[in-house]
Amino acid sequence: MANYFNIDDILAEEEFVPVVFHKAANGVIIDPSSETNSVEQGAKVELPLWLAQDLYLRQAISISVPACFNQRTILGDERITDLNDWLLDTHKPFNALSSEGVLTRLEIQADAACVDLKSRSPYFYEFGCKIAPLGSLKVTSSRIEESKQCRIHALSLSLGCLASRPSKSNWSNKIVSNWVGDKTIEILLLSAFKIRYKEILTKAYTAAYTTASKFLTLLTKEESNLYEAAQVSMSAFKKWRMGGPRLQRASVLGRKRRSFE
Amino acid sequence: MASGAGEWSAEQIDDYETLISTTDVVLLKRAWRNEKASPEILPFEEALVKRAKEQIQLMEETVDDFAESGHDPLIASLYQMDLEGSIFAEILSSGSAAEGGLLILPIEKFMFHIWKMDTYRNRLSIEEEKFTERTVLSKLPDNYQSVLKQSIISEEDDMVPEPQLDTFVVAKCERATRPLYLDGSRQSASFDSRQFAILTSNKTITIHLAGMTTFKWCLEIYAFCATGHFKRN
Amino acid sequence: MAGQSDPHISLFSAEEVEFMAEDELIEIVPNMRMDPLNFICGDFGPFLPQIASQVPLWLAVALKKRGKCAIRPPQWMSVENLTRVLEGERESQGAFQVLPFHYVEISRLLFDHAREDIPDMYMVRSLIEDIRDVRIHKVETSLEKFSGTSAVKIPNLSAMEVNIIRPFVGRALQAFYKHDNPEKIPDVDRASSAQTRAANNEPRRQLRR
Amino acid sequence: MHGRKAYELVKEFADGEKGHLKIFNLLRQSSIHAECFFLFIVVWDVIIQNELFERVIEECNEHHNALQSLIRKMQEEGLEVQTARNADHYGALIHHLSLIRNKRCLMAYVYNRAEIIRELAWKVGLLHELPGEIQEKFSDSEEQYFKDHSKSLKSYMSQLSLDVNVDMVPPKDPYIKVRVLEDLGSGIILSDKSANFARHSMHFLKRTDAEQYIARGLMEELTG
Repeated sequence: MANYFNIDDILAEEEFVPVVFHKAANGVIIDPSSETNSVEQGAKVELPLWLAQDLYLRQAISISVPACFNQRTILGDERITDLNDWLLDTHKPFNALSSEGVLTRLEIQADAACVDLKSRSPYFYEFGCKIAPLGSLKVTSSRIEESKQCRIHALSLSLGCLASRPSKSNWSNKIVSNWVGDKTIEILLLSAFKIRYKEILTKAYTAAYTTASKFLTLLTKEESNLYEAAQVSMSAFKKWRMGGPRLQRASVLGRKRRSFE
Repeated sequence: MASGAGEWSAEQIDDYETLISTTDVVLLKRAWRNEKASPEILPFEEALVKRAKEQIQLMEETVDDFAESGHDPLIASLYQMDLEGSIFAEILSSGSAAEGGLLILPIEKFMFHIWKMDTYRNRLSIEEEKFTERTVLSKLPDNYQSVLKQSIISEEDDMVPEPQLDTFVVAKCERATRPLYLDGSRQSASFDSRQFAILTSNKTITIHLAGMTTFKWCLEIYAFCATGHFKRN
Repeated sequence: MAGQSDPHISLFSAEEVEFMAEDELIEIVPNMRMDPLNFICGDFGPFLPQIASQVPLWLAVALKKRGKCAIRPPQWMSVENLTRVLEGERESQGAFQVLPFHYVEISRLLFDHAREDIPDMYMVRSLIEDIRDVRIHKVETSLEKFSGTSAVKIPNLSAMEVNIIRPFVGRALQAFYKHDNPEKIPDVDRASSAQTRAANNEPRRQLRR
Repeated sequence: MHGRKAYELVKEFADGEKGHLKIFNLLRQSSIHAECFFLFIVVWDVIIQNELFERVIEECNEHHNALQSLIRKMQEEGLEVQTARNADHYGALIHHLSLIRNKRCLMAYVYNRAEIIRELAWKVGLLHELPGEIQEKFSDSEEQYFKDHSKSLKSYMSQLSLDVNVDMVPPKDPYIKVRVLEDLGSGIILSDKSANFARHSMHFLKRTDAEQYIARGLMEELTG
């Protein structure tokens, strides 16, 4: 895992996803509505992505689109109730949608720059990127057959049973999950980013901090990183232009001195 | 318009670059810039650093002589400045700048990765291993104590962070290239020495190693669409 | 994006950019006699009174500070040339005028240390500041056109300008790269990028599959 | 919910950093020395969550126990543990995944703190003792790590035969003007001069000599 130690990656995987259990599970307390230490088949629960992801790949649950990817408000247009319907409105097969068909309409939604994505999810893009591919996976119903075919990497008796997870390539065409549509989230992420990117750029280089600060509270983690990247290099340049001492006290040592002076 | 200020022709700049790149200090600074701008650890320019170190030592002796012999203080201080500039360049390029360890950080950051490749197993990584061992791993259940695998059923070393090479860098070609096929594109592009590009770094590294580019500043920015498939984690 | 948690890592500080600029050669007119200097970074001199000589900027500034020379401002730093450059910058939205790669740093060092050697110093300084502001604003405008799916070309950027935008551009491209989905998202910026290319007189390169 | 404590631990770390990013960013550019300020704050504020940390470790063992007892139950029922996919299997799976998640959070927490410690060692450990206030934020093994790391850095530096006292900012004129901020008296002998460094006195010193006093806040550089 390339990002094993990455704090943001870890936090992004703590975002919750609505799931339905297709299998019962014993000895776990993850269903608040259950009175026993177990989850029933058919139970509807919210799970953190790190758990949902793996259970989904093992076909123990199905996943629905998390609320934060509700398209309507993200694109700043209350009239759009469902991006999927809206896209289909163009009466064209999905793959044949022309650029004008989808994107011009998306780009009109300039208000998207003012949507508070952060409160939806501070890791909106990262979360979206992680969850989007799950939607396009095709899951077969003949799961039992398949897991027999899978190699079992039983390195110890106590853990070996957990190792078998069907590889994606084995899955055939039948969709089990109630996923909204293959590329909806991807389109949404890119559209939102395109619109908001320009706003970030303008605010970072030109706006005074006071006008920008309100805007900043609407930004997701990645967006504010982007803002800071621009801001930091610009203010560094301005500072250099002003001149001043090049050598300074190492502040790690400085704080204390100041406190008793 | 551009021709109005045209005393800086491409050829002149190139000639000038060649002229100025003859000294080791310039080469050192270039090595430093490249190292810092590249997401990957570039080959250590050992011969260059060694040569520069020798020159610096000689110069240090000269400067000391000046001080002792009561030489013209003006000349002494000028040599001192040359020396300090060179030392700074040397420190930067030998990857050990005090500067936030910025240059040493990539090495440490991707230590596990490197270690896995069995290239630079050094003391620092042993320390780090001991540290995580002491604080976390030894306290976990048996099957979960590996520093490389999340648990013993992991098929591969799934805890090893890898440097993210799939990122963008600003690059400049040192001389014109033959047409290059970028990112599996069927169409090719060639670069001349005045063109600069932002490329995904794995491609840039390839070009770099082929001796055609140096990571450098850019006068012109090309942003090439990164084609190829986006790798999801 | 993940894995790029430190946006600063590829950033050079302004002081470092200045350090690089100090290697640029500049002409001085010494007022004293001095033997050649055989530096690690090259050989300079001999220095004779009133005889112009090329030295690196750092050496020029050091000699100037000690009252040993006058610095000859480079040709491009004339009011005439800078006025023309400024006009050019204002006229063409897409293109950048040709200026020395380190013009920002060189001019600052000279303003700090050799003001009396620059004819019309105040005029020159305000021209350069205007040019710099116009250019930086133009960089921003061209970045706005970015969509990650087309080639954006900003010719003749200077070292300091590149350094200012580098962290942002790198991250933004990374994000576009990540979210871009070539099969499903057609290139809506095709029109605008074609314009950019035309403006730069550059044959179109289709780099995408 | 499973893994929640581990999440809190990582969040602690992230917030400590994030809360001060502004200050860090502003200062970072002013000089490289100023980065210490950032490090200082992070270490200062992120008091090691010993209790939370231990709690997550405990949880790991609880998950492991639960996992083992579910597997034992399957074995007692005569099921083929490798292939059976009953409710006990999925329960065990969830415990396994939770354990792995906890491990990742713990490792990331420690790893990222180690990075700060390494930077501290690099910035400060080579030249000075760490202030006690910072040191007491370390756990025992972090303190050990800091010491080990400073030591190997020093030996690394000496292998490269580099003087770690040289400046971190690109050099300018070898001489700079300074003002003394605290009475240093005449006990200090610099490489080319000795003088009475009384408080508020001004001197023209070699930059390399002055640097360490500036870094320690005993002198300040004067410009213009």
